[in-house]
This record gives sequence, C-alpha cells and structure tokens, in this order.
Amino acid sequence: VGSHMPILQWEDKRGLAFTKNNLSYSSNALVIPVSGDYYVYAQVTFRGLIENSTKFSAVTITKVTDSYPEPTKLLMGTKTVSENSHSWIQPIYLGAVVSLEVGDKLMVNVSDIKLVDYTQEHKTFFGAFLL
Amino acid sequence: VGSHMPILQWEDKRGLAFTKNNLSYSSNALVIPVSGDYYVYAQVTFRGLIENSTKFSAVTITKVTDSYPEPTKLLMGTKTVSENSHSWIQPIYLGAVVSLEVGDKLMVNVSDIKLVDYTQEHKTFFGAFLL
Amino acid sequence: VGSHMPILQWEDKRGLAFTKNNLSYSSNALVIPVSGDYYVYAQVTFRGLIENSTKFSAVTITKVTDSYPEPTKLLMGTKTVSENSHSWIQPIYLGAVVSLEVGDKLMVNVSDIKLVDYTQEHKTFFGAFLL
Amino acid sequence: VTRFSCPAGMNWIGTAHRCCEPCPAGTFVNKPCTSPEKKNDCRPCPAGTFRTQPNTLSKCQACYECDRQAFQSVLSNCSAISNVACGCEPGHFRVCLDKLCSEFSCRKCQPCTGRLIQRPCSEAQDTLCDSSCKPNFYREGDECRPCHTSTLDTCGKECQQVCGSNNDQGSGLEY
Repeated sequence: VGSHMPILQWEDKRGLAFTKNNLSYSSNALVIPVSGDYYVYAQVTFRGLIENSTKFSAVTITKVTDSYPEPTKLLMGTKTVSENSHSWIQPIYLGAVVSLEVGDKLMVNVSDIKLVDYTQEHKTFFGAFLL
Repeated sequence: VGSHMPILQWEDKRGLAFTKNNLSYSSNALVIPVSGDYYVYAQVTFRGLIENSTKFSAVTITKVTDSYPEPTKLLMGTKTVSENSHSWIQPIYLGAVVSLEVGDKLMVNVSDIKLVDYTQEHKTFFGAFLL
Repeated sequence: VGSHMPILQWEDKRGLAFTKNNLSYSSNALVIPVSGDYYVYAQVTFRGLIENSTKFSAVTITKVTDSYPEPTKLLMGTKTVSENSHSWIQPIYLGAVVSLEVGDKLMVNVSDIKLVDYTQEHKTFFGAFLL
Repeated sequence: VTRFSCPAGMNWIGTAHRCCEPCPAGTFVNKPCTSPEKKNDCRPCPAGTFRTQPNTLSKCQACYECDRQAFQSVLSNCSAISNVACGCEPGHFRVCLDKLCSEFSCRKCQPCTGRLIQRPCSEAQDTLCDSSCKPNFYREGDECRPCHTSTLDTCGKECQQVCGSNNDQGSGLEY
C-alpha cells in the first residue's frame, strides 16, 4: 500500500517554499484547513546510477483522514528506468483536483528515498491550492 | 488527426471521481457548462511488454465544438519507449489553461488503448476547473 | 545557472495562444501585472536523433525581477535520454504555485534549443494564472 | 431561441446569443451576425493560421511547422484553408511512431553498397537491397566489397570464389 512507501519531508519556509491561508505543514504533511476541492500537485526528481539496478521509480500523493484508518492513494506516477548509460535522472509530476475535508493530511510517498534528488528546491516540490 | 486516436472512457462518480458546478460527463467527454478559461489536465499511465515492440505512447486532450466540424487538439504528450527489460511503464501528464465555450466537449485520446493502465484510479485521471 | 540556458520564444496571439487580465508577453517573458500567488506551468516536448548522442534534456522556468540582479530558477525538469532506436521524443511538464511581484518576468529555458519540438502548438506550451 | 435549437446550417454563437450562418473555410468570425438573417463579419485567417471548414469561431488554428532539423520537408505549405503537410527530405524515408503515422521521423535510406536495388527508397519505406552482391563484389560479413579493393592476402575463400578468376584477368570492373 502506498502508505508503506517512505514519506518525504519538506521545507515549508525557506527559499521558494511558503504556506498561507491556514494551509499548514506538520509531521511531513500538508494539513487541510477548510473542506473543499483542491488542486494538489507534486514533482519528485529521481536519479540513480545504473549499477544500482533499481529499474523503477514511483511517487504517490496520499491522504490520511480521521474518518478512515488507512491512507488513501490520491495520485500516483510510476515509471521504469531504461537508461543504460552511467547514470539516469527523471522527474515525475502529478497534479489533479481532489475533494478534501478539514483536517485531512496530504503526504508524498516514494518508492525509494535514496533515489530522490532533494538537492535543489526547484526539482522536487509539493503543493496544493483551494479552487 | 488526434480524433482518429481511440477515445478513453472515464468513471465520473465512484471512488475519487466526481463532477460538480454543472461540469458534466457524457459520451466519453466533459461538457463545458459556461464559457471561460479552464485549467484542463489529464494523466494516462501507459504500460507494455517489450516483445509487443510498441515503441511509442501518446495522449491528447481534444476539443469538439458545435462551431467547427473537426476536433481540435488542445494538448499532447508523446513519448518513445526505450526500455529493453521485460516490461515498461510510464505516465504522461498534461495540463494547461484553454479558452472554452459553453457546450464544448473535452475528450482524451491515446495512441493505443491496449497500453493504457486503467486498473487504478490514481494512475490515470482527467479533469478541468474554471479559473 | 538556468539563466545561461537558451530562452524559448513563444507565440502569444495566434491559434490556442492568448494572454488576458493584463498578463502580457514581451521579450520572451510573461510579465506579472499584479503581485500574488500564481500557478505557473510549461511543457516542452524534446525530440532528437540517436546519432546526435545528446543524452539529456532539461527545461527550467526562471524568474527575473528588478529586486535581484540574477535570475531565479523556480521549477526544473531534467531527464536523461535512454532510447536506442533511431529517434526519441519526450515531453517534460512542470507546474507549481509561486509567489510573484508585479513586474516580475517569467521565462522558459531549455538545455538545447535544437532538441525542442516547436512544430505543433499543443506539444510545447507555457502559461500562468493568478490564484 | 436556445443554444440547442439552431436551424440546420446555422450555429449558436454564445457571445451574440443567437444563431448565425458559419463563415466560410479560410475565414473566422470577426463580428457575429446581428440577426440570423444577416451575415457575420468574416475575416480571412491571418498569415500562419488556417480553417479547413466553415465555422463560427473567433480565431483560426495555428499552422503546424515541418521539423526541418529532423529531415522533414514541406509537401504543401500552410494556406488559409489547409494546414502544412510534411514529408521526408530526399534520401530519407518515414519511420512511423504510431499507427496513423501522424507522428513520424525521417530516416536516411540505406545505400545498398555493392548490391542491386530491389526496390528504391520512397517516402514510405527504406530501399530494399538485393541479398546477393553485385558482380565483382564479394561478401564480407554483412557487406559487399569490390574485388579491386582486395589483395591476395586479404582475399578469403568467399572473395576468391568471386574475385579469384577476375584477379587473374585483372578486370575488377565496377558499375
């Protein structure tokens, strides 16, 4: 289940990062301040060395809600790696409108945290806005 | 023309799917209820086996309107397949703002319907919202 | 720095292209008319021939502002090319919310302009809207 | 009159809230008709745009361009009523990426060095070379090599069978 995939941690204040309109960030999750339809998006840049032979990368945006004990996968991007040169890099972008309730938490899970390029804020990012 | 590419059918009620604000779904198309600028988006996850040797996948968001007898390609994502391992999987995401008229219909076409991963709602999705 | 990567030029009137609400296009840049949070997005379709052996494509959305002499990379998508057949094609989509000031300019830079598929308006596009 | 009840041959124009006749192909609606009996103010599609059909649209479609850097060539230019049509430059053929061949790349035709051409290269397919080598050419792996390039110590069994007799007479003609 997506939820067992490692959860990414995010910077929410420094650089390009910000939160406002009571959309807050805590414990690796965006916390929904008011019920409604949100456009939720994330991009994760994955990169690796061929010899690590990891041939697959996946990113999932997951919802955790008080009204249900299990996380719900909202969006998922999965891609096999096909490069055969020394190293590879590939971004996976996800974005869609989802209906959320006040208090719902949004998290980003990845298939393998070691493959995530977290070095530059413009390569890996996560956000949401109320419609 | 994009329109000869197979058109995907969608679930509009069950699970994460929903329609509201009179944006309705009928005959494989989202029907625009009021003229304006919309952010239109879709993700299609394609997957295949290498021996099927299909080396290409494409997704198009197309508009059909009463004011013109031919469909118009609005957005297109095209990607060659390069994996040489047993199987491959790759998502193509598209999203942009387009000007639409009341009654316009939006559809999603794909290069080969047999390659579409329709098994999980969070992998292949389609939507629009009025700005 | 992204700013040294070639800057793409865009069509802002003909076909599907349009600008409104004072968001204007000049000197290869979208000019921000009012301060606020914008969803900024771009897709660039890259394509090439294998013998050209360019094994990498990247797209960056960059901000230039009067308040700082250097461009700021807002979003970046980078992908290695892995195809080994005759030719390859791949889109890179980017989109996120960024805080912008009136007068800020947004541009799209690419790793290699010769790899950009500019032939059809629905394959390579760039836009922004105020939340 | 509502959007759904325009008489045949007329389209609903939302901005005008009425039915109007379409503008001809190659033009667009600059100003909608002021009444169904009247004509729209239709204007020609600006350069670089087109409409292949009669329409009640306020803009024309942007012409595609041919991918010159990828050896595509223009079969017919974009006009007010038709999009550009692209093919492959001479010496190249189409490699279709999808079933409709709406997406294709242009690949260099194979030269058939030292072989007869069974079927010349065309827009749609590569040259078909004869499987056997031309006279005075001998097979070396996948290639056909001219006899005159061989020397006694490089001329293997296959080469001797083909070029051996020629080498005696020293002809080694090539055409």
